[in-house]
Formats: sequence, C-alpha cells, structure tokens
Amino acid sequence: MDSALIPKGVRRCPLGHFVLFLAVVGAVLLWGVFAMVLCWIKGLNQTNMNDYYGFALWIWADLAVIALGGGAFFTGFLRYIIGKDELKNIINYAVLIGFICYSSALLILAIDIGQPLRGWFIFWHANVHSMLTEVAFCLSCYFAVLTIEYIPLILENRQADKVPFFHNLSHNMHEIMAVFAATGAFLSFFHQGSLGGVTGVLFGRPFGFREGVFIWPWTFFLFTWSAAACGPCFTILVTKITEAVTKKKLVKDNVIELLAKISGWMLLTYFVAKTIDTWYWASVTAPSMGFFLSDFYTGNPLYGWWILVTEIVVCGLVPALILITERGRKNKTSLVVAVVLASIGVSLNRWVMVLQVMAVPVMSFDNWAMYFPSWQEIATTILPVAYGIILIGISHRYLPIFPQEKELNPVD
Amino acid sequence: MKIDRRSFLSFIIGGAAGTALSPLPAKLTDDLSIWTQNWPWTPVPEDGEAIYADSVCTLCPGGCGISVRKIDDRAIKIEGMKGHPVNDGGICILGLSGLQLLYGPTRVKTPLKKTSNGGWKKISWDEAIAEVAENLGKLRSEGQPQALACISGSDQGTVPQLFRRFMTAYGSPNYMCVPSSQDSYSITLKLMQGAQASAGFDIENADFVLSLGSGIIEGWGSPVCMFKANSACEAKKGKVVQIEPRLSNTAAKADQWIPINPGTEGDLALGLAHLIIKDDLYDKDFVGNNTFGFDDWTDDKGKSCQGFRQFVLENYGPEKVAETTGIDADTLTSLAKSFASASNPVAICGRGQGKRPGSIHEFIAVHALNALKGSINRKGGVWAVPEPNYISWAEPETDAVAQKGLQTPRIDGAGTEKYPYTKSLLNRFAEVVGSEGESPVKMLFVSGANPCFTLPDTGAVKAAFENIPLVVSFSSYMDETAKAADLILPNHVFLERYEDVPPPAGVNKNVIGLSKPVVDPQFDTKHAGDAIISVAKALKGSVGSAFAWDSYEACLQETMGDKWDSLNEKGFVVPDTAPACEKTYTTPSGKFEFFAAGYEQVTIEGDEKWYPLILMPYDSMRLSSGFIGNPPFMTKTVEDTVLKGNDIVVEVNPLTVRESSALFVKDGDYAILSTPKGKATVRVHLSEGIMPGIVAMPTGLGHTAYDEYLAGKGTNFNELIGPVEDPASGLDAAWGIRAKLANIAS
Amino acid sequence: MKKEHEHKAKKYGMVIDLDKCTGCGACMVACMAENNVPFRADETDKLLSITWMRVYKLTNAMPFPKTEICYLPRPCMHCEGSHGHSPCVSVCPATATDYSEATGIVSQIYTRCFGCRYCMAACPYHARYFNWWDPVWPEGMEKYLSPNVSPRMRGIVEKCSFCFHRYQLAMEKAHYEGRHGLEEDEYQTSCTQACPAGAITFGDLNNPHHAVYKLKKSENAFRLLERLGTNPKVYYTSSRKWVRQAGDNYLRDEKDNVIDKSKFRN
Amino acid sequence: MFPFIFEWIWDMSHIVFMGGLWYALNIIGIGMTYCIIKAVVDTYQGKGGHHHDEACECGCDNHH
Repeated sequence: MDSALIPKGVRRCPLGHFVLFLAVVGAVLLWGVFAMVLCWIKGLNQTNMNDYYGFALWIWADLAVIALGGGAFFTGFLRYIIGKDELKNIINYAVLIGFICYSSALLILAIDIGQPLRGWFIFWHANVHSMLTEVAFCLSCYFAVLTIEYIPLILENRQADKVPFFHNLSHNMHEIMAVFAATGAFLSFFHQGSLGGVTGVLFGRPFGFREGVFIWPWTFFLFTWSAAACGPCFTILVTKITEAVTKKKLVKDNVIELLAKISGWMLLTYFVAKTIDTWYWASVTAPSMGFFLSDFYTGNPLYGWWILVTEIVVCGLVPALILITERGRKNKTSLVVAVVLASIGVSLNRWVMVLQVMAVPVMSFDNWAMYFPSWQEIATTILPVAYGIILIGISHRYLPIFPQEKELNPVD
Repeated sequence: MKIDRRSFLSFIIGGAAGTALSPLPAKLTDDLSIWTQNWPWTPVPEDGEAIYADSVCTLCPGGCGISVRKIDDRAIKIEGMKGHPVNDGGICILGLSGLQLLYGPTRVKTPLKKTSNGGWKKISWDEAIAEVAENLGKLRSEGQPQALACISGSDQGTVPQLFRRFMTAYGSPNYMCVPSSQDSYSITLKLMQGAQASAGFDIENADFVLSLGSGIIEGWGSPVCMFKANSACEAKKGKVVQIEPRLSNTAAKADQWIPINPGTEGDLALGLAHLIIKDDLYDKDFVGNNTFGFDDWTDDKGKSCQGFRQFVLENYGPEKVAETTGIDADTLTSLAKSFASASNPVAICGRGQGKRPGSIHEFIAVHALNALKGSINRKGGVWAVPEPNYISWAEPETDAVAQKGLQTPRIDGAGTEKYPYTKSLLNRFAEVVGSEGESPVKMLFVSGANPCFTLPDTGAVKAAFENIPLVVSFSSYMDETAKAADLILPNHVFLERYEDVPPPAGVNKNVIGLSKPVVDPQFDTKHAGDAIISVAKALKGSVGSAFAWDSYEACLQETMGDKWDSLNEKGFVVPDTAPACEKTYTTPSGKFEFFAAGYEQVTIEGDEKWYPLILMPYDSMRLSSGFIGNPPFMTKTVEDTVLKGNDIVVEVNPLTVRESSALFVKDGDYAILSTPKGKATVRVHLSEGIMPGIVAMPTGLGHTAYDEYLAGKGTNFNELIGPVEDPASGLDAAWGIRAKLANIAS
Repeated sequence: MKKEHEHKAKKYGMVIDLDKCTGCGACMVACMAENNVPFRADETDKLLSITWMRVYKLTNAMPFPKTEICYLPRPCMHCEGSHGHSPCVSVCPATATDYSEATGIVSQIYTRCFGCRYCMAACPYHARYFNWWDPVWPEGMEKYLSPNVSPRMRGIVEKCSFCFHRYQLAMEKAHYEGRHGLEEDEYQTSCTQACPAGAITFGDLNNPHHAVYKLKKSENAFRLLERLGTNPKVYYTSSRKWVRQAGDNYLRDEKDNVIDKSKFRN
Repeated sequence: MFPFIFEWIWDMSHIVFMGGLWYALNIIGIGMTYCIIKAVVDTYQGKGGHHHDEACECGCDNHH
C-alpha cells in the first residue's frame, strides 16, 4: 500500500507488520506523553526530585543522550573535515541518531525546567558566564544543524524528490553540507564541553569541581573527548541492532571497522586523560577542599568504589583495548561487547557527574542523599527512546538512509 | 480560482510561514511568560498604609509585649515589642506564628450547638446565651448548683476571675484550674516561707544555675524572658548545670550536663545539701538568722525533733546518693563545691516547660538547697512574688441556693484537710466524673484550656466528658475539648480582644500587661468575659446582680482604675510596690522552715518486669504542648527526628536497643511502644543524647482536632501516661511511666 | 569618620553566636512570616521543605554521656566568592540571581527564574529552595501576607534575601528624610530582630562602627566551607573547637593539628 | 542576547560569547538562505523536474 513511498530496489516488511510495530512502540510513547503532560500541568512535584536533587534522572538523560548522539558530529567531522570518505555510508544514520538524541534532549529540558513557558529567558536574558547558557545556545544551534543535515534525507524520499524544488533544495544543501558540518562540529565541541563544564565549574561541590584552563574546567575537554569516543560506538551499536532487527546487512564491515578503530583510539586516549584527571583530582583538588577520595565513595548504600572502577576500567579501558586490536573489532561479538561497554561507560560517567555530585554531602554535618526516580520521571525518560525507535523505523522504511543497502541486499 | 490539493497545501504552508514570521508568535511567547509571572492562583497581597499596633501576647503565661505590623486593617506580622520589660524586642516561635491562629482555618466562627448526630449547628449568640442560661436555671431550680463545674486555663486575671465569680454567685465550689509546676512552687513557698506567692527566678543575676530538669530555654517560665536571662547569665560568665537524663536543648547549652536517674532529683538536692553542710559551706548568716529547723529542735510538747542538718548528714551521704542518682561521688562533690562557692547560686526544678506539677518533696528539697546558700528573696535567687492584687471586686451576694451549693465539698478534694494548700486537683477530674453512671458534674464550662488534650490519661478524660450532660466550651478554636463539647461560645482570639495580663510566670518581674485588640473580630465571636456576663445577666437574680458591669471592657476599665490610662497607652504598667520584698516569713516560726522528714521518691506507674524501660516526655519550643495547638509554621520547623510524616519519633539510646532481647531496630524503624495506659506505633531515633533505658517522647503532638496541618500527626504523650498523686499535695507528680518497646511483628 | 563609610560599598553580613543559639527555631518562623514563605500539610521531608533559614542540629558524635549538641542557623550565605563570583550567581543561565556590588546581597528575581535549578546544584549550603508546589494558603490565611515580598509561583527557586525589602524601605525612608546612609539599627533582618537569645548580629561588615565588624574578627569566628572559596558573609562564633571544626572539611592529619583558618581565607 | 536587553554589557565575555554565537547563527542562516534561493532559481530554470530515480542528471550524489 505504501510501496510508492519506499525507496526503489529495497525490500521492506509488510505494512501491517510495520503498523503493529508502530502501535506497540506508540503505546509506550503515549505513556511517556501522559507523564509529560502531568509534569507540565501539575508541576515538578510529580517527580521524586527534591532540594538536594535539583538535577536528577532527566539531566542525566540529557547528558547521556547528547554524549551518545555525539556520533553525529564526530562522524561528520571525520567525513567532512578530515576527509574519511568511507564514512559517507554511515553518516546518514549517524545524523539521524544525532537528530533523535538532540531533539530528545531538548524535549527533556522542556519538561525539566520549572517554568517551561519562560524557557526562552535562557536566550533572551542570557548570562554568558553560565555553562548552561553555553549549552543552551550551542545545543539549539547544533540541533538546527542536525535538522539541516536531516532535511535532505527526507527530501530524498521517492515522492518528495519528484518535486523539483525539493530535489533542488536537497541537492544544494548537499553541495554546502561541509560548511554546515564544520559549523556543527565547532558547536559540538563547545556544547559537549560545556555540558562537562556544568558540573566542573561547581566549586561548591568538591566531587564535581575540577580545575582547568582559562574558563574551562578539565571536565569540559573530557566530555567532548568521551562524546567523540563513545558517540560513534553508539552509532555502531544502533546500526548493529538495526541490522539484527531488519535481518539485513546495511553497512559494510570496513566502514564499521574504520569507525570502531578511530573510536578505540579515542577511547584509549580518553582513558589515559580521565585517569590523569581522576588522579590529580583525588590527590590535589579534593584534598585542598578537605576531602579524601574515600569520602566520596564510602558511607552510603550505592556509590562505592565499584562505580569508579566500572566507569574507567570496565567501560573505558576494556572496550578501548578491544577496539584498537584488529581481531577485537573484526569479531562481531567482541565488537558489540565493546560498543555496548563504551555506551554504558559514557552514560555511567554522566550519571556520576550529575547524580553522585548531588548525593555527596558537602557540609560536614550533612548527610548522603539518595534518590529514586518517580514513574513520571522514568516514563518521560523512556518517551524519547520510543520516539527514537519510531523515527528510525519510519526513516529506515521510507528514506534511503543506508547507501549500501541495495548493493548488500540485492532484490532478485 | 479552483482550489486543488497543491494550492491548498501552498496556502497552508504559506500561511504558517507568514504567521511564524509575523510578530504574533513573539507576542504570544511574551504574553505567556508574563502570565506565568501573574498566575491568578498565586495571591498578590494588597498594599496599603503600614502601621504598628502594640499589645501583649497571651498565648502562654509569658506576658511578652508584641508589636503587630499592619497593612490597613490586616495584621501581617507579629514582632517583639522593643523596650517591654519582659521580652525587650525578643519573641518566641509561637508568638511569631500568632497570625496563623488569628486567620487560621480551625477557628470557631460562630456559636455552635452539637446536633444529635454529632454534627454542628450554627446558632446565634442570643440563642447560645439563652440555651446556657436555661440549663443553668434548671440545675439551680433542682437545687444542684454544685453540679456545675468550670475548668479554667489559669487562675489569674480578670477573665478567670469572672468565671470564678460566676461560680461563686451561682453556688458551685467546683472551679478548677489547669495545674502546672507553679502550683507546686506555690505550695512549697507556703510551707517553707508561709507566703501566698508564686515563685520568680532571677536567672539573669545568678552566677550559678543548678537546673534539675527545668528547660530554661525550652519554654520554662516566661520563655523569652528566660532566654534573655540565660544569655545574660552566660555573658557574665555565670555557670549553668543541667541535671536530667536527656540531652535537651537546655542541657546542650548548659556549661555542664549531668545525666541523672529520673525521679531522683530530690535525692540529689539533699545529697548536695549533705556535702555543703558537711564542709561548712552554707550561708551561716542566713541559716542562722532566718531559718528554723536546721538544727535539732524541741517542740511545744517538749519532744525533741531532728533538724535538717542531722537529717541530711545521716541519710544522704554521697555514696548512697551516687547510687540512687547514678551520678558518681566525685561529680557530686565538685557540683556541691561549685554551687556553694558561687556568690549567687540558684537551684530550680519543674521539668521541661514546667507544665506538669511534681513531687512537693522534690520542690522542698531543691528549695532547701537555695536556703542553704541564702538565695531567697535576693538578687540572683528565688523570689516569693505575691499574687497580683489589682482585682479587688466586692464579694458577690449569694442567695440561699448558692450558699447551700457552696457548702458542698469540692468534687476534686482540693483544699481539704489532706491537701490544705492545694487549690484544685484537675488530675482527679476523670476519676471523679467517671465514664459511666451518674456524673456529679451535670454541666461544665471550659475556658482557656484544652483538658481533652493536655490532661494525663486523655482517654479517660474524654470518656468523662462524654459522661457530662452539657459541656460548654469558650474556645476560639475547634480543639479536642471544643469537639467534645455540646455548645461552643467562641471567644475572640488574643489579637481581637482586651485582656489584662498578670505578671508572667517564673519571673521576678512585677509587670501587668494589657492585651488590646489589634484587628476587628474576624468572625461572629464574643469575648469570653462578655459571654459570662451575658449568661449571668440572663440568669437574673443574685447571679445577675453580681455582674453589674455593662460589658467586659467596662469591667476591665473599672478594675484597673487609675492604671487604665497608662496601660492603654504603654501596654504595661510596673506597679510601684517593689516585688515581694517581704523578707518576713509568715510561717508558724516566723522564719524560713526546713523540713527534716519525708522526701519520698514518686513511684511511677507500671511493673518493671513487663515494662523494662521508662517513658518520659520532653518539651520543645517548636511544639506548643499546652492549650494552643501548634500553628503550621511551628510544625514546619519540627525536625524529622521528632516527627516523620505522621509518625512520632521517640529517642532511644543505641545501648537500649543493643541490650534488649525484644527490640531489633535501626534508626528510623517502626516499633510498638506500650505502657500500662496505652499503646502507640512509633519510629525510633537512636540518639547518644539520652540515658540508656529511657524512651523520650515529644509532647504537643497527636492532636485529633484542628486542621490538616496538625491533626493526626504523631501521638499524644498524655494518652500513654496517667496521673500519679503526690502524697503531699494531691497534684500529679508523674514524671514518666514504665514502658516497653517491641518490634512491630512481635 | 562617618562620612567616609557612607559612600563606600556596603557588605552586609551576619555573625551568629552559636554559644547563644538555643535552637528554638524563632528565626525560622520570623523568616517565614516576614517573607510569605508557604507551608504544606506535611513538611517532615526536609528536602522538600522551604526554609530560607534552617537550623541544623550538629553533634560531636561522642557516645553517651559525652554527647554534645550545637544548633547552627543557616541563612543564605550571600557568598562573595572572589569578586562577586558566588557559586550560584555565576551559573544562573538567565541572570535571575545577582550579586549586588552595592550591598553584597545575592538577590533572586522570581519573575526571571525559569526553574532550571542549576543554582541549587551549585550551592553547597542547600540555601536554595525550589517551589515544587503552587503556594497555597488555607482560606482566610492569605490575609497575613505581606505586600513587601511577593509570594513565589510554582516552578522557581527562592532563598533568603537578607530581608532586602527592609533595606529598600529603610533606604526610601532615609532618602525621604534627606539622608544618604543608614544607621545600623535601621536595617536589620527579621531573624536578627526576632532571636530571643540575641544570637544573631547583622550589619555592614565593611563598617568599623557596626558590631559585626568586630565580632567577625573574634578568634572563635569561622565560616562554613571556607576552603571551597565561596567567601560567605555569614560568620559563626563558637567557643567549642569541635563546632568550629564542623564548619569545614578537614583531612585526618589536618584535624589533629591546630587549624590555621587564615590559610583558607581569601 | 541582544545589546538592547538591559543585562547586556559590552565586555569581553559578551563579545566573545555572543560573537561566537552570532557567527554560527549567521553561517546557518546565510547557508540555508543560499540553498533555498538557489533552489527556487534552479526550479524556475527547469532543473530537477525529472521523474526517474536512478541517476540524477545534474550529476549529484544525492543517493549515496
């Protein structure tokens, strides 16, 4: 029925199956929308946040999806600026994932703020000294760039492309895509960094505070670095999942392996940098404020040493070592293990840099504060996942996302 | 033009783009944000002229001057009155919350009559007065005026005195007041000094304060005055030693906290007396010239009697006292030395806020300690402050019915041979009235008191109230007693009415204050003084003629006489007569008398075998535990180690849990607390600031009346304890009750 | 002498004598009553309870009977940081909180704040509170609301303002009377005024004639978390060493030695 | 965000930050305007009006 919309030369599942799939995921989406509306109408008392946890699950989700969506800017950077041409075969998908991640982040922010109708004050009355201002500006600008990168893809739909104006627009946008990609990369380096800066500048929070260079704390660079390292891993992971679900090979191994190799080295260097940062913080920064490292990892039911080891070694060093070795990235299982670990690692890092910062007592007579999100928070955090799955489903069905699909899956 | 799909789409897209580029979205966005800044459901307080109105707070007997900030006719903030002799600008947490009582949702807005199904019916004031008068008339015509009883929050001031006068004119002796440690002190002063006086403590000028459980900064006496005195005493490097089993705020602020086995405070006082006498450290001048009974003496019949000196030397040696009190002998010795070597030491007692009377023996022992150092009626000591005498009304004429009624014995047995000095024994009320059968009380007035919350064994008190055919409450609020009443004749709250404020409790300051209306009455309420005058007038006859005043205000003005003008202007007067300078003693010997016998400890209720722990109440400034229910602001400040959700939290030493075989709890866990009087589910807070074996429970929680900001929060301590009669005074001397803590499941 | 200080920038601050503080809570209620702070039926979850002034209970963690308690009232510290770079002001993305160079007061603009709560994350003192609920007063009780402080709407952050409206009113009065400066007693916070124990002293830390000027120099004076560089304007004094030590975090070896506070002061 | 809003100060941080922002915004804005205008012009010149999908006559690699 919808065959006119499906790109030529590829096979898609029957419409009925597709609608059923949409309905199932859509139900989850609606649950999230319901929770979101509750938060908007009744206010943030619907959450389990409190005055100690002003930042909680949502801010973590924001930071995590932006880090995971980092594949878009870094792949774009590699493709358009560095000139890794093979990556054109995965850039579309990276852009789509990035688009989903960033739009989700903006949506979550719109729920998270107490006065959504005043949200635009962050631009209008901008305080240029605030990391959050930098985040908001770069995030929305980069989201515009991602939209610009996604539009030509939509216009390449078989029916849309028939309209001459759309065809020409898409063509022209492709022509100067490098300019957009460069701007996007520039913006991304900053906002990924400023997200790191959000916590890093908090000199009232010894667990999060880091020294740095000029106005930027070390976390600024670490966040950009880790997003560049782990974002592509997430792109690879989603590609692998898509391949598994559609039961088709969509991207050639050499493309994936190239991206995996670059990620591996990024991750390894990140591991080194993060280790140095942690060591310096533990031995110089924190003690100067009167804290031992053990003050941050003991005396509470959740945040133990395990979290430090898991984040840096298990989800940092291990995937890095897998990805830099040829055997590691050529083996399908170890590749998937590595990208999964890397994605968990970066998410865990963001969790630590948001939630654990709030949990650690600063005043000597204060206590550890623990937190578990309310169902409304969980639902609104799952909402973007459902939305992402739907958008990927539709995009994959109707748009030529994977240039190599036809070649890899010839229709007889 | 034919509209096809393409042109339609173009129209829509073009329109959308045009709208987006127009100023409309920007304008809407701006308007929406402005709307969020002026949400109609967020109140915007009206502005107006700001003025201050001075008055006196009557929420507790403290008698603090207040300045109420007003915007037009709205009172918006209560502040302490600068220059007032009691509080000089300071103010307590309850006084600050006063406006929540004035404008609060629990006020009784009109006279109410209970309907047969337990609901309330609004009635007019005329109907209410007529109804009360009719019932009173009936009782009187049956020749039973003594079946009317009255519970008043206090004995002093014109309003309580009007009620008392009414009782006399009507013919009932059963006028009862809510007791406090001041009653015990009064009896002590009567016994030892022969004075008809209340005790005032000059903490400010003392250089050593030995407090046997008195919460100097927990609301004991006149709270703000005591706070200031305590600060002044400390500023002058005076020492405060707090003796009690729990690390209260007073203990925390004191220079030294000495935990003591509860109930042995009297022994400690006598033990210290022993050490002071043994080392010859007492004030020989004072003891020699002004006291009687220190040395052995011979009575009229020639019988030789043991003196106080010999008595304590024989019976209260440090080893024995150390064992009884749990305070080691060295500490006792150094404590006795410090007390004796101070130039103005004072020993005080009356636990917590002093809301509960206590053992007279304990009070006498403590007062003897003061006498040993001559700290009687002198700077930094205990003063016998004479009861105010500004109310000098002519005795009411009584008719035959009244005379007959007045001759019947008081139902509570106060003032009898057994308890000659006790004015009323409200602790016996529940027992006397009983929960079934015919009640000796057929009609009850309650004014300025909430006995259904504040009296021990509250369950029995409530049952007694059920057993009284007609209860009339004069409460401004729908408190527990008002809820249990049949008729409510709501009084104005303190900010709406005139009232004289007698000298504050526990302070050696002779100040008379005047509480003035700061705002117009908010509802259809009536001054309790006016209400009782109206009732009397409606009864006519001798009762009516005993109340010749047109109104309460006229009565007050007449009573105050020449003081009225300056009272009205300044808000207070300090009578010229110096306070209690009578160094003369009106005892049989004409001297301060020591007692050398008795001194028994009060045995608390409960068998140690079944109830291995001791439950004790503790008072806090942040919880109003008396007649006034906690306003929302105060409840907000209550720590989560006192109240968590609707659960009361009790304090227990971790050792108590470790040594118990029945109790396995972590901090914050639930447990069942049971006493011979009742049971409650509580949460346990493990605290090092309490003696092992003791369970401490905050007072002032567990209201069943009032609003959602107070009702149902925690447990009322009074429901878990019953009164224990003091052998010397009949007053309630219970300082705790035996208790058991057990896990919920067991 | 007087003229000199009139035009110098003021730096309002507090010195709280913890030896005097009794933990009675009057300051908390004085603050709530002055500043139209709302309340709810259940305020026992202290992480959801708006208390601009909060009294903390500190213990020395010694077993019975050596236990000691000290109460510590905590208003907003009005941190100066270095050159007005207070932890919260610098992070607010919408310039809804500001450091006044003229008074040293950290303000909060309720109609500007959009509720991102970054400032709360930045404040180590937990002095900032979020309006999780709409403020609701029981019927009739809104009568006591003061017109000098606007009630806050749901979804924004609020905190202690050192009763800034009182400063404004006092300045207006002074201006009307043709004076330029304020006397010490003309501008006092609600909590200072109410404290029945006289534990709180408020004034211009820059003015040698104000009581706080001398009190802050006491050898028993300390501030909370000085080592973080927040440079707070609320000083505490306590004669007890453990209390002074509780004001900051120390490594074990530091704690055993005599602490030289000046090391951490900027 | 704009110099006419009262918080605006002409200091280094504003110039650097807002400079960067407006630079990025301008690139995006000008780039998109260029694409749209050129697409309109191209359309009027009759380009892109083909109905075959396989190869684009303008030689673009849209589909790769």
